[in-house]
Amino acid sequence: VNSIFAKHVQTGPHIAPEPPEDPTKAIGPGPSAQGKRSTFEHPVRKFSETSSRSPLQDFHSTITPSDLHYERHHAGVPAIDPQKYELLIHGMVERPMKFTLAELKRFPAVSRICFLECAGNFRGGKEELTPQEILGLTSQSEWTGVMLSTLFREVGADPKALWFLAEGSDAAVMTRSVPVKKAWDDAMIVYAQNGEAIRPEQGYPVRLLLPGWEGNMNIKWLRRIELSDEPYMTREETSKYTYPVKDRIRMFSFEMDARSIITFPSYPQKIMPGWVEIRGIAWSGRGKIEKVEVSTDAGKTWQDARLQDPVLSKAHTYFRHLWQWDGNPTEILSRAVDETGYVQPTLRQLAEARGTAVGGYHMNPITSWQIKTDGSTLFKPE
Amino acid sequence: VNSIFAKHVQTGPHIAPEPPEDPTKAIGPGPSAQGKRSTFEHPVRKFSETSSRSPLQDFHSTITPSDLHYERHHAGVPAIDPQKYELLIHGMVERPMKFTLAELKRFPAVSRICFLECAGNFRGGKEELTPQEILGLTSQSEWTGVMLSTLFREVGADPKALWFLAEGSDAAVMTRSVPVKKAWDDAMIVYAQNGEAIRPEQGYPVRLLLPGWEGNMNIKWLRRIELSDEPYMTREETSKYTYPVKDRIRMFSFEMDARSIITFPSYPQKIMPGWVEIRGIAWSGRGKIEKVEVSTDAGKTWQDARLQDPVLSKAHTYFRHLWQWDGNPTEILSRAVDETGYVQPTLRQLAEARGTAVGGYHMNPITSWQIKTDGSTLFKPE
Amino acid sequence: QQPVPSTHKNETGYPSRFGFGRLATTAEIALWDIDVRPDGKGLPAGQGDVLKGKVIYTSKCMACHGNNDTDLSKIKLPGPVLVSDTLAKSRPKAIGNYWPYATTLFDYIRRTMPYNQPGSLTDNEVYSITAYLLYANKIIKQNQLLNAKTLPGIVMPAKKLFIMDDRKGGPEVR
Amino acid sequence: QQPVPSTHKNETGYPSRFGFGRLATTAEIALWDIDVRPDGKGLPAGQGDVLKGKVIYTSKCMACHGNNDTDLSKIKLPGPVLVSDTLAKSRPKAIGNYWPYATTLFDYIRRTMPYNQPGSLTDNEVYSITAYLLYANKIIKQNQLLNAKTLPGIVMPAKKLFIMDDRKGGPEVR
Ligand code: HEC
Ligand code: HEC
Ligand SMILES: [Ca+2]
Ligand SMILES: [Ca+2]
Ligand SMILES: [Ca+2]
Ligand SMILES: [Ca+2]
Ligand SMILES: [Ca+2]
Ligand SMILES: [Ca+2]
Ligand SMILES: [Co+2]
Ligand SMILES: [Co+2]
Repeated sequence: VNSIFAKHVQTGPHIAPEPPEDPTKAIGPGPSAQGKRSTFEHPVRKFSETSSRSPLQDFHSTITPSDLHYERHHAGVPAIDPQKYELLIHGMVERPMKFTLAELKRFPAVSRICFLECAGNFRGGKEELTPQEILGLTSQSEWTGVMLSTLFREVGADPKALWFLAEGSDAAVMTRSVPVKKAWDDAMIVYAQNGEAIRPEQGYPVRLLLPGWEGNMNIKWLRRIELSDEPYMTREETSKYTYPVKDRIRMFSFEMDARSIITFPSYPQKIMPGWVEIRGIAWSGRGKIEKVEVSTDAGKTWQDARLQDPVLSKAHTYFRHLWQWDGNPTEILSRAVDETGYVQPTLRQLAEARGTAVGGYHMNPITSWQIKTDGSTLFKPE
Repeated sequence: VNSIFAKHVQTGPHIAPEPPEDPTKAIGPGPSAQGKRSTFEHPVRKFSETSSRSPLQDFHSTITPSDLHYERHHAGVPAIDPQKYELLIHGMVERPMKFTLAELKRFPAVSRICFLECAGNFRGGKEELTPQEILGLTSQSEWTGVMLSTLFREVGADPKALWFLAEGSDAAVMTRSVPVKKAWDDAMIVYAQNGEAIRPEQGYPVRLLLPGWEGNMNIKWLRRIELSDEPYMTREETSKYTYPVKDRIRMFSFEMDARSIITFPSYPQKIMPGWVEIRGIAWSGRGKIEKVEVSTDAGKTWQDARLQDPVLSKAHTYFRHLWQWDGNPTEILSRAVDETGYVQPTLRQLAEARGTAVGGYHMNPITSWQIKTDGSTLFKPE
Repeated sequence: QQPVPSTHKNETGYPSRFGFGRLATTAEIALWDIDVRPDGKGLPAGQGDVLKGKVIYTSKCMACHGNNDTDLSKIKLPGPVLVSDTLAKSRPKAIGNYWPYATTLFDYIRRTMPYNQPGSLTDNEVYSITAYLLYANKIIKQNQLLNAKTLPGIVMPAKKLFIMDDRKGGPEVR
Repeated sequence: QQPVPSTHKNETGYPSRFGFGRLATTAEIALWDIDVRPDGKGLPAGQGDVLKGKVIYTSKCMACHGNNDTDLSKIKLPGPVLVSDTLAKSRPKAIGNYWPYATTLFDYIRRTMPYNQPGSLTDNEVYSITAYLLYANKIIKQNQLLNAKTLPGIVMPAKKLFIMDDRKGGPEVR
């Protein structure tokens, strides 16, 4: 681990006790109330004061261990007593209502595996970057809760309501405006993550889940929903999460565009000549990944990667592609295609479409890794 | 938590710091390297000296958090240095070979969500039992590794080999005989669980995964596989994991028969009159769950429950059934039907088929909960 | 992307009401209903002016956000620059050149600033600070009073730049 | 359930060999290849007898497993009863009435007993303890020597009870 972060690692010192020469000759410790990682394994988020990134290069499949889920907070993680928690739904409704956590759990429940991703996810600029550093502001969980549509029926949502405001109970009192249509489509009020209570960093005890939509809108520590006939133009949807498109500023980009990243091989890993399985993840906020193409000759030719079943809508999809490396330097790339027919663009295509001031949010360019003669891998900044 | 176990809980004292009256008025702690559960949540395994049970009643979906995966050890959890780890494959092969962990990871990888279950899973006998106590020796993970068939091709498995011995490197040097056919079907050598390295209690760094087959055969801390023309008749497959069927003892029951359990409402939960969503899990070692039927009138009539998508083969499948409780005492039951047409039997059916000495292993009877007038729930022992 | 009314049919097989939860009281709603919309809905009574705002800003905000005299080439502020079209060398997305609605400023400051004491300002203080920041960004005159009537009428310079995303998926890269 | 030979075609699209891993040496295999099959394959050289076995059993095993005189109604043993058809009140699944193969006894004791010192016994000690336990369970005579030749020939009383599971899924409950 990077030493600047290792200082803060909460799992204790990384000195593993020397295991016995022959483990068959020594009885080990028995069962316990909660398991712990092997002392040889130290997956960690890389964190700053406002966010932390999932170690994508350490993952072998698509469910992110809850304690490694990426974070983006605007005023830290609030402590909320689940016994005192209430969700208020009001505004353009027949009956403004409050629901306790226990009441939310009584409604019919639904589980869904989907990704979350910060709309600002993407960092480049130098060669020595890991997948975690480039694209670590995305993670995936199995979420459980109640469909927002169920609650909207319970309060008698006014058919003339077009938007709703979702508000958190953190010290940022985070707010975003969401089209009501998303509630009838697939929005959820979730209280469980990977089978158990949502983790504090992901919104304990209750968050909004908008499958496929930018992370910031999935309001954590949700305390209030107000139905409205127009959007609220909150700071996050005007001053933030908007971006230049030619001579204009585009706002309300909800869906996360299809993208992918190769997580193996990646910096600072090294490969050997012979068979190499190229591995990575692809996802789209608009539905299922249709295919992932991989190029091992710097983009000249592309082959379809194998997708890991089941391929789920709005979900990280693991891809793998077998490649025989001849030992010559090259570049490897992946590009995602989603079920709407959208093909992950190059940075150049994005710049052509949006202008030279391109950047900031909703950037999903194809990323490329350079393979050196000695098998070492470096990110290729554009 | 039960006080006898609370003593051993490794997550520290259960005294949550009093959260602020209004969390919007106090900045919280920032991002971190690894997250922790809310101080208000304490899911724990119930453990004895040889096993621990997953808290099924606490789960809202089907991926078991890795630190709550059930355990069954015969000589504790060995400490194994992943750098020194090697897997030996020999016997009826062209080339006896050894593979390091790094080498195993170079082979094409596959991920699969499936359950594990101890063949001895089922405990009854009194009314005050939780789902964890009755059936907690099962859990589910997303596993990643290499298909055993890939390794069998690498070593040149002899087509005349009918069985293989799998051996662990714990102090029990645990061994089981497995038909080679399972290797060509779907057996895997796995090194990852829920995205990250397998937990020590589940076999770190490498275990055998035999989807749908009894837990004990999925040898943990796997160090050796020997291909053979006949089974080894190890202690676990003769003295253990065998059971009386009329005047005989049945051995080599590999598949876990289809079963289900209602986890809500269950002891010691209480319900209120009105709408109640009955929830639970169903699974079969022989393939997909075809349907789950729920009865709310002590077995007189049955309705199909809703199954949570995606329904995966040999996987815990969440079911939910909406019920309007009128406040009268009754019994609620669930029964699983798998894709082979097998219908989860009653204890009586099992006893009729197998004789009165029935018990021990591979017991999958329908379980029933009594709902009392005050809404309290008690297990119904047969 | 422009939302359309949804006359949603209940095709879930669920009852339309479960009877869980309870009616919220007017007082409970008022306590939490702090949002302000561009049309002024949600703005409280009270008012503020530029000069009062400058005093409050200097004591409660400047330490983190600087002022016109802050030399950004020398120090790194804990918060974003709020008066951008002056000394700022780069062109940060700030109130004067990027914020499309003045009501957003009131809403945001009231709900979460000052960062270290969120929710501590009175409504009049928020009106005054908003007035000062709009003035410092050359959007209003020094003598303009801000209240529930005047604030929604202010047209921000960046307003005309904003467009709704109208992409719908499909092959086009835009 | 009776396994059949599998002439498996490679339909994965993978090459049949990747070239990862290395050949294992004979010494490496010998070190780990400790299993014993019912036909005696895997049994080591050496031998043992009942009397030596009784001595070792008394010092290394009895504390956890008891003997014929252990009154199970008074104490709870740390390990299962190994001589079952005597004082045991219940009918535990034990060597005399439940184990189908004598080789399993040798294999199991050698790999993991005594519980607190797994893998510490010599092959001759294991032969002797196995002899003693078979004798104590009235399966062999006191003067029977055990070695790689004689052990596989012993027919256990429970052998005839065992059947392979032949269920194949489908509606039948068996
Ligand atoms: C202790 C430091 C601190 C103090 C004091 C402080 N702020 Fe902030 N302010 C911040 C930080 C940090 C942010 C960025 C928060 C985020 O992005 O979530 C911020 C953001 C803002 C923004 C949004 C800027 C943008 O471009 O999006 C405004 C407006 C603002 N503050 C106004 C104020 C006002 C008015 C005060 C005083 C009443 C104040 N702040 C006091 C630290 C501070
Ligand atoms: C410190 C306690 C202890 C000692 C000493 C000990 N055992 Fe055990 N033995 C056990 C336990 C506990 C088990 C059950 C292990 C399991 O189920 O995984 C066991 C299981 C067995 C079994 C299998 C019994 C069955 O019914 O499946 C045999 C055979 C056995 N031991 C033989 C021996 C012999 C021979 C020795 C001495 C050389 C010995 N044991 C010493 C604790 C002990
Ligand atoms: Ca975000
Ligand atoms: Ca088991
Ligand atoms: Ca409002
Ligand atoms: Ca209006
Ligand atoms: Ca052998
Ligand atoms: Ca033979
Ligand atoms: Co570390
Ligand atoms: Co507890």
